[in-house]
Amino acid sequence: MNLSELLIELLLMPLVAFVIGLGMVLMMRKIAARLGRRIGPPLLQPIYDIIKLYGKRTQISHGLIHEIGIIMAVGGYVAAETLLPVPGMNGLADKGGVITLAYVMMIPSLGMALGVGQCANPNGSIGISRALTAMLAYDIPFILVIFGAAYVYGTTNLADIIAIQQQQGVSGWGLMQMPLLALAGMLALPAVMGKQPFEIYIAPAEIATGPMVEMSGKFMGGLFVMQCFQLYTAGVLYTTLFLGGGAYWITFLPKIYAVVAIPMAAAMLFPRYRTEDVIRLMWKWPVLVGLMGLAVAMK
Amino acid sequence: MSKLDNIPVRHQPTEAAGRKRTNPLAHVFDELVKFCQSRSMFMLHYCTGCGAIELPPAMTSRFDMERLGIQPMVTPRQADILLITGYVSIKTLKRIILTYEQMQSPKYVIGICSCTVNGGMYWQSYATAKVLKDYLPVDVYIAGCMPRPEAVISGMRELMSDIKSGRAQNWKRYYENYDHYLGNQQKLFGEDWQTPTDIIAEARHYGLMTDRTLGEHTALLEKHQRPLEALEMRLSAREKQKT
Amino acid sequence: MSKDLNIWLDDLLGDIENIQFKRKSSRRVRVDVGSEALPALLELLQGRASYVHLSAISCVDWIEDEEFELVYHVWSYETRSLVSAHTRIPREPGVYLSIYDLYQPAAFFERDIHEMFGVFFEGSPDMEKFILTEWDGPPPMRKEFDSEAFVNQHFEWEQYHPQWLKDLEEEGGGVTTRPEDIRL
Amino acid sequence: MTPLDQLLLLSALTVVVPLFTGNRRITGPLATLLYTGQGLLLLRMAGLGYGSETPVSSAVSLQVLGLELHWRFDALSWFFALITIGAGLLSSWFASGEWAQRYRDSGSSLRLFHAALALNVFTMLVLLASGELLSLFIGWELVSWASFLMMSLGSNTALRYAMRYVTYAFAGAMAVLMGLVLVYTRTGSFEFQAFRDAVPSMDADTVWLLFGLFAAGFGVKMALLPFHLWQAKAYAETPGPGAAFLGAISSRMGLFAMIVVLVQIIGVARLVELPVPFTFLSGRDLLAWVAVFTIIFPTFTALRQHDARRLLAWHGIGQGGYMLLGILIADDLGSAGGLMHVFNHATYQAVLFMSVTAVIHRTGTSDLNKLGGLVARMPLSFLAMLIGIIGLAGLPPMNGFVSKWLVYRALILEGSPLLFLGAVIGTLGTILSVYKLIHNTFLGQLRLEHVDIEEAPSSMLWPMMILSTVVFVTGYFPGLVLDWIASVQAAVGLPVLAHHLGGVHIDKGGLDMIWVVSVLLAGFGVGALVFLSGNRSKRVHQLDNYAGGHFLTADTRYQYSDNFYPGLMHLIGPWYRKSFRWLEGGFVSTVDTVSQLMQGLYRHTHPAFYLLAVVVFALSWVMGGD
Amino acid sequence: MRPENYQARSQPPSNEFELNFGPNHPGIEGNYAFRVKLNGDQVLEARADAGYLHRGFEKLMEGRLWIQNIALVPRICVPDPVPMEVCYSLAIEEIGGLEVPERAKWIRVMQLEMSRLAAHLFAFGGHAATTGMYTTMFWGVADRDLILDRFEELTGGRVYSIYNIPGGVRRDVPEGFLDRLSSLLDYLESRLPDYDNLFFTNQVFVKRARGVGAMTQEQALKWGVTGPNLRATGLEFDVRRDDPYLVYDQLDFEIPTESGGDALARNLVRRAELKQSIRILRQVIERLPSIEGPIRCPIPNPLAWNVPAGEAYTRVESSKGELAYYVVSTGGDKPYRVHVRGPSSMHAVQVLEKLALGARLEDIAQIMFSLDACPPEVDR
Repeated sequence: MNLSELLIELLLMPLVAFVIGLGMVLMMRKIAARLGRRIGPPLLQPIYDIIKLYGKRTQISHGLIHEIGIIMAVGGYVAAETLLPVPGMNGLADKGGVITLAYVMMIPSLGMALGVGQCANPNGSIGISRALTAMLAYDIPFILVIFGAAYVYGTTNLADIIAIQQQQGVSGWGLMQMPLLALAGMLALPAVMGKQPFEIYIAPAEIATGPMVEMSGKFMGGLFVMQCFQLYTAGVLYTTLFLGGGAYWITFLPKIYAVVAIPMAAAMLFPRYRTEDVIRLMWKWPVLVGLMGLAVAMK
Repeated sequence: MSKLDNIPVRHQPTEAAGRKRTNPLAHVFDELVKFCQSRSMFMLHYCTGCGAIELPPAMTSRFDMERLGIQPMVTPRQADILLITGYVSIKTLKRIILTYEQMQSPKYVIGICSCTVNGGMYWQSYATAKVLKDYLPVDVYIAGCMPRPEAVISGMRELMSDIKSGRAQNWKRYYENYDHYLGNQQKLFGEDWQTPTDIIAEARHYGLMTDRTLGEHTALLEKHQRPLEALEMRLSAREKQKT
Repeated sequence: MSKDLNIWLDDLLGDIENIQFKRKSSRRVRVDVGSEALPALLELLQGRASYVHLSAISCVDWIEDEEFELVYHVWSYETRSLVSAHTRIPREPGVYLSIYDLYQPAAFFERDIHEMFGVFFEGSPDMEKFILTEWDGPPPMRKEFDSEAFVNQHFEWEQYHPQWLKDLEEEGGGVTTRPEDIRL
Repeated sequence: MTPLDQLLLLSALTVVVPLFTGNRRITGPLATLLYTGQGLLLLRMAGLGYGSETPVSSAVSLQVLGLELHWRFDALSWFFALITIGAGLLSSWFASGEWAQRYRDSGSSLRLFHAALALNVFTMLVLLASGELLSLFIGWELVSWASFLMMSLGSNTALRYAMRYVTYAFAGAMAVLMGLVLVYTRTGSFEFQAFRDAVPSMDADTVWLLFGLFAAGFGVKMALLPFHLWQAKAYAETPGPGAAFLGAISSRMGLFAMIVVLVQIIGVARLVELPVPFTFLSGRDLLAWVAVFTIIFPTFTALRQHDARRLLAWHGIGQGGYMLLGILIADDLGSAGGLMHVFNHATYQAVLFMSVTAVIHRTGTSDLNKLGGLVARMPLSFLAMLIGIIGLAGLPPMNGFVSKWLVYRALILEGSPLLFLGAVIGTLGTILSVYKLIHNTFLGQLRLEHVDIEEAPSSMLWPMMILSTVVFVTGYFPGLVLDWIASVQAAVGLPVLAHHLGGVHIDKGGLDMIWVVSVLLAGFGVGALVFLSGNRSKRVHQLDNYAGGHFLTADTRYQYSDNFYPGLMHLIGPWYRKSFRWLEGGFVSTVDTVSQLMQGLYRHTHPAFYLLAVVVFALSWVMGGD
Repeated sequence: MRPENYQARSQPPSNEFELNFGPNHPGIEGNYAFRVKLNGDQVLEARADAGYLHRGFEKLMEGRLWIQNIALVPRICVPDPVPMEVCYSLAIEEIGGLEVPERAKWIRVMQLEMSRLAAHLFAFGGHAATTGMYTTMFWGVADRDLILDRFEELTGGRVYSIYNIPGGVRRDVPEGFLDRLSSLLDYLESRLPDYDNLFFTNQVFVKRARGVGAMTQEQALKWGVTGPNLRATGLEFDVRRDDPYLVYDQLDFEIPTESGGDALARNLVRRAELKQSIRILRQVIERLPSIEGPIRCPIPNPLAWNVPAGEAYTRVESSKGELAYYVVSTGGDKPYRVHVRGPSSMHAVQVLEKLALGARLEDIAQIMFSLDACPPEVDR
């Protein structure tokens, strides 16, 4: 592949991710609405929200780090998307691999944490403290699952992982090869996406929406954009590891939407856990299942 | 208190506010933003009075305001709409003004319930402020005690069409006539009334100053207060001495 | 059962001097007691007759008598009856004893009365302002404070007199007879 | 004289010069200059770092009791010496400006500080240059005493912990000495080569014994679990630049010795063959698990600290585990990761200590509950700390990520999920605690008493900025460091890592940091474009803030700092209290008793002790010179 | 706020920080504030701050006619306005010696219980929302709306009905109303298992709410706790049964209790009371058609009505607890003094402050909502 093609891919991948992510946000809100016996927002609501937020006339900032934080939050995900292969586009999959991806995905959290910290609002800091604790909770099963997948496939290159799975059709999917690890990943997924019952870090009734407390206008818009990427990344990563990735968009899209929809549907039926219960839960079941899965997979 | 007649009712673009935009794309872009603003309204979760009891029904399963893109938001930073749901006691009015100033423009105020117009049934109460629009520019009033969810939603829709057509520009009046509003606030709360938000600096920053922004009341404010300047980053003490 | 207890209560209250005692119904007893004897009475009611629940303390400003009337409503979960103990204290200086040691809910009511009427309760845990923290005027519930005059002095009204209202007035609509003119 | 001799001589000169210049202002710059000279001399041996096989030996050798002591530099020594001299150079630069003035004004002896720093560098160089086991031991002892001297410059607390360290170090030295005796009885020589030749013929018990003795002895200096309790507080209380130096490199001497003995001589392959009785583990696994617990426990202890320096010092212990873990994997990726982490850790740990010291210099405290919001006043120190914590947490684009990536990748290739998990838990814990560090110092509400403070002086900023640049550049182009690592691997006898400027290329998922960092920076650029597409923002005062619709006032403390991770502590707090504390308590009381005894002994004699050591060494140097 | 508040003063060099719950905060019910000092997530000090809804009702009532005040009183507690009207009317009836017709009493009971249903649905919907369970809130508020429809049919007003007047009620029950009410009750009853599954037996919620804001019965009695909150500590007390008014002594209903005294127990008591209210309403629906007669006793021209001198202390059981009015008349056309004793004046101030002490940040909102405190009752 020559450089210009690669550059085009690198430009396209975040854009595609953003558009798909918008759809996921819409789907999430629709699911919540249907469960609450409501109609829910119109089709283009996520993009209305984002444009409106960026179109605000006055916006307050608490300082340079507040701004840089948001830039890091969005930019980190933009970079992460180029490491995630999608049908027809491998991007930088062979340059970093899944470990790098897992760590690049922490950059937005760090950026947001810095930005929120600058706001000098304890509500935000508490939110970040909870978010980081939750990250500690869910990243352990998540990393375990990544380890298992990388070990079983014998590579950390996501493009290779997809190729290996697709050689054997559906029976070659990670889901079939290592069902326990896939289950552990699915258990950790709601926490990765930060949805109930694992969303104590934004708990409005306790800390008035935590990290978002001082975010206005384009700052808030940045977080909305980040949410699109977050859902997309979680969905695509899971699909890539366990559902055979996608050769064609037509099969790939249903898969990633389904992966995101399952935790969403469950999320609206639960209140939030306390922070320590999040850790307890995450360190118990997904880790246990994941370790069992590893034991089976590594034999 | 200066009479309301002195204040333009609808917004008339001033020189500072109405920058001429020659680029036709910019016009399209402005229209797009206006459209999105009308279709995505975040309202502040602040139950200032008893009218707030009709908001949950309007938001939840039966009337579902999310259909219209209206969502509750928690902090003033994120919100576009400030709903004044009923009477405002003086203690609450201070918080409402604080909250309004913390909101980001374009922002809209909806006075729900009759009490916001003229004190309502608490007209003889020593503890409630009577005419809300003396203190804040109100975009839409929704009458009733309390208005039904349908009325709330129809009021919202009216605001939506006002935003779409660009008529809902009352937030600019607050910057442009800050002296007038501040005067009314000072009359009620005392002359040393001050909020943490520096409205004058903000008006200057965004080019919303008019000759009515500053006046005797703001002079009083500047005399009493040291405006809260942002903590800008600085590398050495020399810059400090410069400022 | 509760009947017996009520009789017993009647006896008990009858024994104490200086109080007037009136049974209004099977569950309501009114007691009038001097201000110096009230704490003792409440202590007796709580300790001997299980009146453990202080329902409310009401204050009435009898401006013509230059007195505040304090009414302590206490309820017994056992006898299922409510004793309202009335006492009067002089309006000036308006100081009385707190019964917080007997009834913890008194703290709220006493604080409230202090705020609204300016009666100071000695021994109450917290006499700071609560509801009227941003109010500089006199205690508003006193009869001499005229809320309407205060409002007319401090607020202006939105002038709202549209044509339809004027038409209605011309037709003689609305309430034209003033209430005081048609007293029965 | 060989370059090595010149280097050592200059280094010794650096010790002596501050003794003469004393408390004058010139001391610091002069020492810095001398370190620069040392660095230049080291660069004369740069061939070692780029694949030259022949070690540079010293012209000096000593005959003691019929044993020949000699010194030489190979790639491993050169690599460590580079870090040592670099850390010494920047620490002394850092300590030469306003800091020195303040230090002197507070009644402390600048002369002693610079002498101690130089002595540390010198003894470390001697240790690194050791050519056989006996000189290794002598170097080892000298380093111990030198770092003790440095630690004892601090407060009384530091002295107490330094005493504890001395106790440990003494026990460790005893263990090493026993190991030496054992080796000598078996081989009749202290030469590395003789030892290496003898290892295959030794029975498992002997190797076990040697392994245990050396690992425990050197583990003390590295603060491996369970010998870690002295380090954090002792380092934390050392005067700022000294802490930066010690934190950066001092405890890595233990790793150096361990590499020499366990990897270079005994060989990891031999360790794998040593079974731990009644378990599935081998000797190597045992040590690897010790390394993993050394990662986890100190990291989570750091999480509970509310003093910035102690927090960092605890992390210093934890990071040592990654190095050992990487080296024990002993394949090309893992050992490269471990070795590279030595360099990386030294760079970011020094930055972090310097940044904290700058904050202390301006505010007078490192108590995380008494700081906050300093980014508006000390933005460059903030930047330094930010780069440092990203490195420490091991996130891209800083260099800490590369070394950790190598370790992780090796663990995946090897198939050790539990070690991998332990390493990841450590990383996550690090992220938590470094955020607390930067949040409580630089973010949040600026306290009233700090409104008028200024940025750190340029003498402090320069070293911080240089180190930050190193942290970033070696993260962007890890090949720069990997070149040296490859030479070290070749010298030590490990498989050599095939690498390029951007990282490593493996068929099954490599790493190219140039691409990753570039795309990350491009992502930030896109993020910035997206951000700038909104209308411009206006800065507001920190009191213009959401407080539930309430007015914030200046006398309200609106900063979340203490007990930063309560949710986590509700869960793991009891563990600290019960098992961990109990273990620690038991250990500490034993050690304290011993150190009380030793303190009684040394209180009268410890100045004499190091003098004695120095004199003995100097004499032997002079005598051997002819 | 005064400028001096923004000038530099000393800042406490401590590990504590302050957090304001409210007035603009979703963790607080209505316009009320709660200021807490915390270390980590532990509450060290909690202070209630009221007055945001203060309108001076008691002062206003002294300046208005007896009958005008009927329109004023329901505003004192927005989520549960009917008991206010009834209690005030009862007081006037007692002072004026009015004999309320039997039918009016039954209608009032019906209205009170409908209001209780609506208030409870709102209360635990709100509590669910504080724990992030928005679905329950959506359902609860939507189902409450159906009750409001019936109110609208009966009284003409959705929230404030202003339907009770001294001496009875304003108008009779519309035709077919009871059938529609009955089918509404059927619907609500069919929804209860859904609520149980979604919320009351949801293990995540149970885990969150158990042990939160727990008080013993002794504490509850000492602090003046009433209503469902008192019953959640195990004391079987209800004004409706133990100090009966209207026709509650002719009705058959139970008083549910729980022993935990915590947020969970308080919610379960409310959940059980839904069932009891439905039961009472069914009895009313059964009995009401058979009770003939007027719906109010004749009163003089309300615009010039001098209620005889006297005083009365009337109590009713509102959905929040014991609600009482102390009304004094000197024989004029306006009350001389009206004192409102709202149940929340205890719950939202002292009890909340005490329960919050030592609690965790996560639980403050839960404690407030589980006490079902209604700030306007405090502020009046």
